[in-house]
Amino acid sequence: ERKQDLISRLKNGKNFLRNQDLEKAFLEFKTAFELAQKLEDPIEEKKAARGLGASLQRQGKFRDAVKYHSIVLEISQREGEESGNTEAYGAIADCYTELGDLERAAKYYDQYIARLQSD
Amino acid sequence: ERKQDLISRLKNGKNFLRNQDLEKAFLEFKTAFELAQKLEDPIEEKKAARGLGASLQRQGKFRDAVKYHSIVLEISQREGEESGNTEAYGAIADCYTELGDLERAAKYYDQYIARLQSD
Amino acid sequence: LETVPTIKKLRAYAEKIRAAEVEKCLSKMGDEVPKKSQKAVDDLSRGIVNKLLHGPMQHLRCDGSDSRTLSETLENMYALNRMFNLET
Amino acid sequence: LETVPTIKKLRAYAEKIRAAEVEKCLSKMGDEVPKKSQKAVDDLSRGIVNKLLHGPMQHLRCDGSDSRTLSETLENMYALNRMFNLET
Repeated sequence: ERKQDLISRLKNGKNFLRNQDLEKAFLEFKTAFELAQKLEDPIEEKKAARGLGASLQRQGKFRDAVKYHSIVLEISQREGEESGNTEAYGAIADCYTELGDLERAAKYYDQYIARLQSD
Repeated sequence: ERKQDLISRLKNGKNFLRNQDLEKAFLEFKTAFELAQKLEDPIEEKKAARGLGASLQRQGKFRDAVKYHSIVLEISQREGEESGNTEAYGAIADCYTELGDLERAAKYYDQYIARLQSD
Repeated sequence: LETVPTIKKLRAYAEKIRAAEVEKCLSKMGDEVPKKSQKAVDDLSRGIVNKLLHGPMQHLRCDGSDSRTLSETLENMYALNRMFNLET
Repeated sequence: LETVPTIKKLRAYAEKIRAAEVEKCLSKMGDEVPKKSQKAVDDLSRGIVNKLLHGPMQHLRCDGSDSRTLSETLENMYALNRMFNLET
């Protein structure tokens, strides 16, 4: 069924990411993202968005990566559930650092640091 | 059977340690230590010795604690198996620091630090 | 703002260690690790890393409003760069 | 030798975090965690902590034989005391 397909797409994406097969990883996460939206599963939707962000980031596509990492934050806000936010703030800040926008990076790092002690 | 008794003594010892019930912890670990010796089980023997060291250390009996932490190192040498050594070197150094013997503490910390990157 | 690249490098340094250790742990746990346990292990690894990094990260930020001076923040940065070999 | 107490305090600081997170993890994993998994989780937690502490710990030791000077070692110590709040 579709939930099973979603889970295995996420798993494949992770494996491709680990093996630096970034375009294949992107495609798996993209499919997972669309499946999660259809299934209205915000937790898995966030995992897919995080994977998309990571795939783009490792390809040096930092602006696009920021978009997907920001989706994690949007879903959290929409659902009132904060899982994955610490990592998303950190990743967005990493991207802005790479883009040379240290001012904006610092703001996101502050959000990241503020969450390091929470669970 | 005795192996099962050994395992549950170690577990009880840990729980007493966590609850700062240090004398009860010592007694459980002591029984576990003797059982492990009879059963010739060096891995559990080391765990018991570590527990004995920790119980004494938290009672401020640093010299006696050093003796039991050192038994971990002796068993490792005898068996040619190093598990628990990093922690034992660190704990012995902690005890010497408490005793004000910084010279000796430093030597044990050097052994500890040299093992931090290994598994 | 000079400390921002150090934050990024320290994060990357810790993440590399975390990911490697998690992979080792899951492979030791066998083939059929329940999803709940996988999540618990992942949370454990992030919990330890995040809580350990909290102090250093906080001391790399100097917002002017608190007592942390710029020069102290820079000294923290130099020390972290040395200790975690972050310059290379 | 001045740095020895800092080594002890930093170890204690990290151990407290490690033990708390391991306990949380095991309780999330349920009642019947196989011994193999318990050991894997314990190894994971020690692996992360030890590898993260390796750099700072090494830079608190100054044996005179290497290029690390006493003053640099002391600066590392001051920074660690500040960042992990170890003086209190």
